[in-house]
Amino acid sequence: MKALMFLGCTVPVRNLNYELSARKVAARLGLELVDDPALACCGFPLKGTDQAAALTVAARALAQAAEHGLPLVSLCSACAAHLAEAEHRLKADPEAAAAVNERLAGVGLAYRPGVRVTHFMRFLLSEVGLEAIKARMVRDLSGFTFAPHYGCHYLKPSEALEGLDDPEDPQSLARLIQATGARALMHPSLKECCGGGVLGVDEELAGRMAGAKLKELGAAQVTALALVCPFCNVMYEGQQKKIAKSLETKLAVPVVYLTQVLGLGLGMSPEELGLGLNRVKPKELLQAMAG
Amino acid sequence: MVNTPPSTPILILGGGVAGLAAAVDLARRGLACTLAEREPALGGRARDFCCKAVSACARCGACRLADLLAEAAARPQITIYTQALATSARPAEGHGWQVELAPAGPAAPLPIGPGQPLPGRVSLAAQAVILAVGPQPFDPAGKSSLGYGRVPGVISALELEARLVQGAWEQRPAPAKLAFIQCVGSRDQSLGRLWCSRVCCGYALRLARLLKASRPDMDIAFFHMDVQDYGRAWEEELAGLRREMRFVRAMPGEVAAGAGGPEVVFALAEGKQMREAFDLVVLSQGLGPPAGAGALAQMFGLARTQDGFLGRAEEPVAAGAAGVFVAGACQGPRSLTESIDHAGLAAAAAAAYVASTKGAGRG
Amino acid sequence: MRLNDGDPGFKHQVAAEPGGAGLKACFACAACTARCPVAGHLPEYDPRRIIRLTLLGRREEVLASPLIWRCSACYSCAEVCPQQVRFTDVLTAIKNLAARAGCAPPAARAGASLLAKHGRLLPVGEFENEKRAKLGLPAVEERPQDFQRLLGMAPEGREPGEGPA
Amino acid sequence: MARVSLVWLERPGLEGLAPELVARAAGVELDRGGLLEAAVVSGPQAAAPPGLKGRLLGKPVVWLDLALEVGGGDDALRLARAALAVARAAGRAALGTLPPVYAPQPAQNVLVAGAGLAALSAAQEEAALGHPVLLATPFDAAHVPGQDDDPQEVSLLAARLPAQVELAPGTELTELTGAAGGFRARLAGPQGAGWQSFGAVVLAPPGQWASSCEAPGLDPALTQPVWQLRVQEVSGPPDGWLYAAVLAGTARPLTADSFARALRAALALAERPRVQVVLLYSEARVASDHGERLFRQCRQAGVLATRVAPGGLAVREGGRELAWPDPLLGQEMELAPDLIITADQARAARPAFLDNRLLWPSWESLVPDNPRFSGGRSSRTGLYILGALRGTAPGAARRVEAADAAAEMHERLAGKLVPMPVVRDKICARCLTCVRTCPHGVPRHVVDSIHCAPAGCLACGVCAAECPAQAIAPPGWSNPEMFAGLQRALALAAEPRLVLFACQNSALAAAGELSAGGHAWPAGLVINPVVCAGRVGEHLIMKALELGARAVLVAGCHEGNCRSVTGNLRSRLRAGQCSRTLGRLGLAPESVQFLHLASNQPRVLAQAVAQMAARALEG
Repeated sequence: MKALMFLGCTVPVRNLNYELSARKVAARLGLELVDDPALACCGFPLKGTDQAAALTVAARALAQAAEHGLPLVSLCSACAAHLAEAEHRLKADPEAAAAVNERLAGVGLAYRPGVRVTHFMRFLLSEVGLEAIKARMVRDLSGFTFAPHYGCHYLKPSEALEGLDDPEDPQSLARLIQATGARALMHPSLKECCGGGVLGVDEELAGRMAGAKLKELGAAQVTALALVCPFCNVMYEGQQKKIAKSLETKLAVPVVYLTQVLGLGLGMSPEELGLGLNRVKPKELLQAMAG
Repeated sequence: MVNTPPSTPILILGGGVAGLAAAVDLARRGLACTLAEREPALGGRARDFCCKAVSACARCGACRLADLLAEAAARPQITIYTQALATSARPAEGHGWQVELAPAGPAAPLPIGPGQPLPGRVSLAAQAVILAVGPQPFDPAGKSSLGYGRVPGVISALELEARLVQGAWEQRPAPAKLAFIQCVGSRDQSLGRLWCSRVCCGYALRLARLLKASRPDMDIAFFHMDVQDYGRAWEEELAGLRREMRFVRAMPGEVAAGAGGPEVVFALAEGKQMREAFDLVVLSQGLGPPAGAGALAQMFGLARTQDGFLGRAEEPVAAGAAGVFVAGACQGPRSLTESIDHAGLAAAAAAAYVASTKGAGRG
Repeated sequence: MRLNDGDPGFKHQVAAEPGGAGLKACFACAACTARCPVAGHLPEYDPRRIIRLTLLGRREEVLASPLIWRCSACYSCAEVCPQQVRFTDVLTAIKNLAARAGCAPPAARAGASLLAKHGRLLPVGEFENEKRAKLGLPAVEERPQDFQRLLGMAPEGREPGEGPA
Repeated sequence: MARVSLVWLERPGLEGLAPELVARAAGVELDRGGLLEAAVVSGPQAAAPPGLKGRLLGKPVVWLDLALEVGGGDDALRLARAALAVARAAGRAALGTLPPVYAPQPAQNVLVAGAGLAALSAAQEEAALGHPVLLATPFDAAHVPGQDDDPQEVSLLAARLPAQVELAPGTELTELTGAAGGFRARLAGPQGAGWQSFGAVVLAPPGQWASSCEAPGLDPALTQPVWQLRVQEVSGPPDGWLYAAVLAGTARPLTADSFARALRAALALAERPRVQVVLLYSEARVASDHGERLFRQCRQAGVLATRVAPGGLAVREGGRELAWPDPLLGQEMELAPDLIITADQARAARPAFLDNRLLWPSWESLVPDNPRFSGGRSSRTGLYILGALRGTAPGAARRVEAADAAAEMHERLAGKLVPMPVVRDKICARCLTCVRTCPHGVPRHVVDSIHCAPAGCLACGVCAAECPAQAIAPPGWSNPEMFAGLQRALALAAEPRLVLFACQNSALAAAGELSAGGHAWPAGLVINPVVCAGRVGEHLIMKALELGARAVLVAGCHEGNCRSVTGNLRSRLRAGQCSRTLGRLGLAPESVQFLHLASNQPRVLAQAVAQMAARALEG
């Protein structure tokens, strides 16, 4: 199965370990990810001030995917949701599509409905399948506990996304963790918002939002928090120290990407998966892998 | 195997309170009818309802089932088949309907109450048909955020009633803290159910009052948007209920599993977020069109209301096909007493139809 | 609060924006507020209240409020609303109106200027691509011209004719 | 096949009626000497064949002493059926006389007094069942609708009135009393006034809008009730908005249909140019047909739906300004409306004669809010009250009531047999206790004696229980017959003997369910079915104790659920008095108890009986 890789803005600059591990996992599972350097920004950051612009930028990406004739696969939950929502809206509203196409004509592109947009994890599950992934596992991670974090846009807005998970009772990420033999911690805040959406306007508020979950996990004794979105990573890993300081508490919640967990299960080394780049290191895991 | 009377003036599908009331009403008018019930026992949902009286009758109407059963059994004009399912229907020559009935499932070991199991496949000619197949309560799992089916301690109101009927709390202690959540599957555009189910407010509050009577210190919270009226002295009763339990005017955003029982997440009027644990959270499910509404509508060529119930909203009992009438809550949400009364009008209309077509088209 | 002082046209204006039409369906059940992760950490942020003020026609109060920019766009409210108000979308409509009225905070406007400048939110240069190359990752590019042309923006992110930011 | 066996059927008056025939009609097996589960025995116990008594011990059994007045044939079949129903229900029971005395009534005509949808529907339904109907309308013609009726629907019904309906235009019903065979009504029309007799009466005066008085002190120049609103004349100023306040249940919540009417007005106003509608309400009563849809349509059209706590609305500035606290925003809201629309409820004026305390204690007792009195029924059998007078919503609900009333009325009037109490004139002291206490208005005092209106009688027996002279025998239930039945039953029962008087509307059904489920009753229990707990007077309770019962439990319907309105309450009162009397005599007062019960509360009954048995064993 082939797909067009949509990296977005953050992943290729800040989350190389995520990108690296995802690409490795995809290759191991027989998925071909095609790159197009022209792909950039999904348009989400424009939405608050100018939806029409945000929609146009999203349509640009959709039009590019249409030219490749491939589904668009994103590592970022926000990009995936925004692009899927744009597709959902444009498909249902031919007038909006016509308006967008008028603008796209200026850059030599045209939007046509029917582009499949999906998150990388959802893509793994729908194309490879949980059973097949399980069958490819070579390293048993039992003894480790990962806290899956679904966040917002991996699940919502649900009507624009593939109906893989019940947004109220999501299971997919936990199943992927369990496929490696590890335990998935079903914690109360697994579908909470990380606060990344308000980081720009109210850093303190965003910190409180992320801090609540970090405190909860700090008490839960997990191997690591497992993420599938660079925005969540900004909050839970990037801001962890800052948050600990502002909350006047000590926090050391290791953070990994779920692709890294899968990669370990598939037999790859921590180096291959960029685990060295993780800032709050999952020491327990790294020690076990080294030993 | 057809060794039963091949024709009946009026065939009633559904032996709940509405079907029984229609049969009794027809018998009072001196008309013979055949009542076909899918289950082994007559009575429908009302069979599972307990008496809600505390110091006085709560006017729930559940006791009227016993009256109807006794009367239906005693009236010679009424032929009753249980475990009988209508499988197809076609307009008979001239007027009326030819309806095929088939046994629904293997025969129950013992007949329960009046009626006999359908002896086999029966093709019945009826001059008129009354559909009284009842409503379908909403499956609360369809409102995922409220945790039904996955959060321990979240049950439906009908399940609570079943516990009461079985006397579950006579053996073990009743919950000390309980929440009712209203409008589950009602007044909900996101579920495509944009109607008020009418009966759930009165139903839940009567259940709550009954619980409170058995355990006066029980802390009951009633999450709702608007309390619908129920009967003539309702405002006075409501004033009393408001003193006995907490009325919270908010729809919870979530019911989540918690260490001390299911936790209801809601907002106070001034916007403050609350998270409160209860021993038991009861979801008051709304009433929807009968499960087989589509099949029945197709079978008889019926009209359906905007909300998918059988018949037409503007005509109280006409079903949109000649000689077919609807009775009770399959036409729209109704209480037990309302269903019983409504069946009376359906019976009157069916009787008038049969009288008006007498001699026309037959033979 | 005097209702006669409100602007009854405001709600219609919000409803006319893409995604804003759900606004008027609200019957104030507060499921959105109950579920909002921001409201949990910032009690004065109350989606139901924002809808209410909008319906009451408090145009200036709503558009100038810093609270409307506190939404994290997580869609929790939209998922639980029984009336399909889709508050996230309604608020987007309101924010767009606020931005047009010049009420958007700098952080909210930053996206457009970065896009016009770099074609992406985070600039990439040689340093980034070297790092990527070391890990065997393909190079990424900045193509701001596409976005400038597409959105009719000047290279610095200002719309043509707009004064200096 | 029923699990009850008909063991023996021998009775004078049933000659020529083969037991097999009765058995088949009743749907039971005839006893062939095998195992018995339950039995109906016809004929005096003394004449029972040898060995039967032994076989009956501990089995549900009904002794039938069929009264001689019974005509045989169909009646006998019906009685046998009724007896079997009791046998099935009563479980372990032994009892004497069951059926009431029947007196045939000729078919009679019906008076429908009123106009509008309810009256026309009732006239039509009743006529369709073949009864002559006199439709007495205060108007000149039948097709005059009430304010709350759909005029088209009314004129359609009026045009289709069958020939059996005689129209009396310009005629008012001014007085109504019970009479032998039904009712006497005084009608005042163009030809003068006079009394006429009717088998049944329907009261359905047309509904009028009555303003629910949303808030006192509103400026009348700004204010209109919903039904007066002419929406086409409303539009806002060219440069601004017209504010219209729709008050829908601000003083006290409305019924759903009134709320829907207010919503329709709000929607129509909102669709007018430049009109801002503010809908003020305390509860959105959306339980009418499509009420929720309408409510949403209103909001979509721009109506500001605003909650006000009941009584929270203040009127200021000479009725031109409204103010209320808003809990959501935490501040006081103010509105100076250009137009105020107030909601209405449909009501009909109650005729003065309905307040006749001699005929019925109160309006509430005449039309009780009781599930057994739905569908137009009143506590006076044969008197039906429909439509706005009853508080029913306009439209379909009124037709529903009319149809229900017609079917029940038909059965009473179509030559069916109806029960009839017998007053022994020589013993009667004319104390009028029966006139005052009969819940159905049957006994009447006419020229120094008591006369009964049989169409109204339900055989509940309240009169017999109350009569201090014991001069009244309700149909088939005279005190001596009851005593004899008890005596027979208690003679068969083991020690300690216990008596349960079981109301057939509640306790009897509950007992039946328990028996069917194999419940083990105390060995000495005698279940004595009664039509209504109201039948169980002091003398009956004391007789049971006198005959050897250690304890008596009277089980009747819950308050507000009695088919005889207050039969259960009277019974409770009597049981209490017996209990106190026992106490005064130095006997255990707790040996007489009363239990409120519903037919679907078998466990409550089982518990109460078990407690009674335990107490009896202790004592």
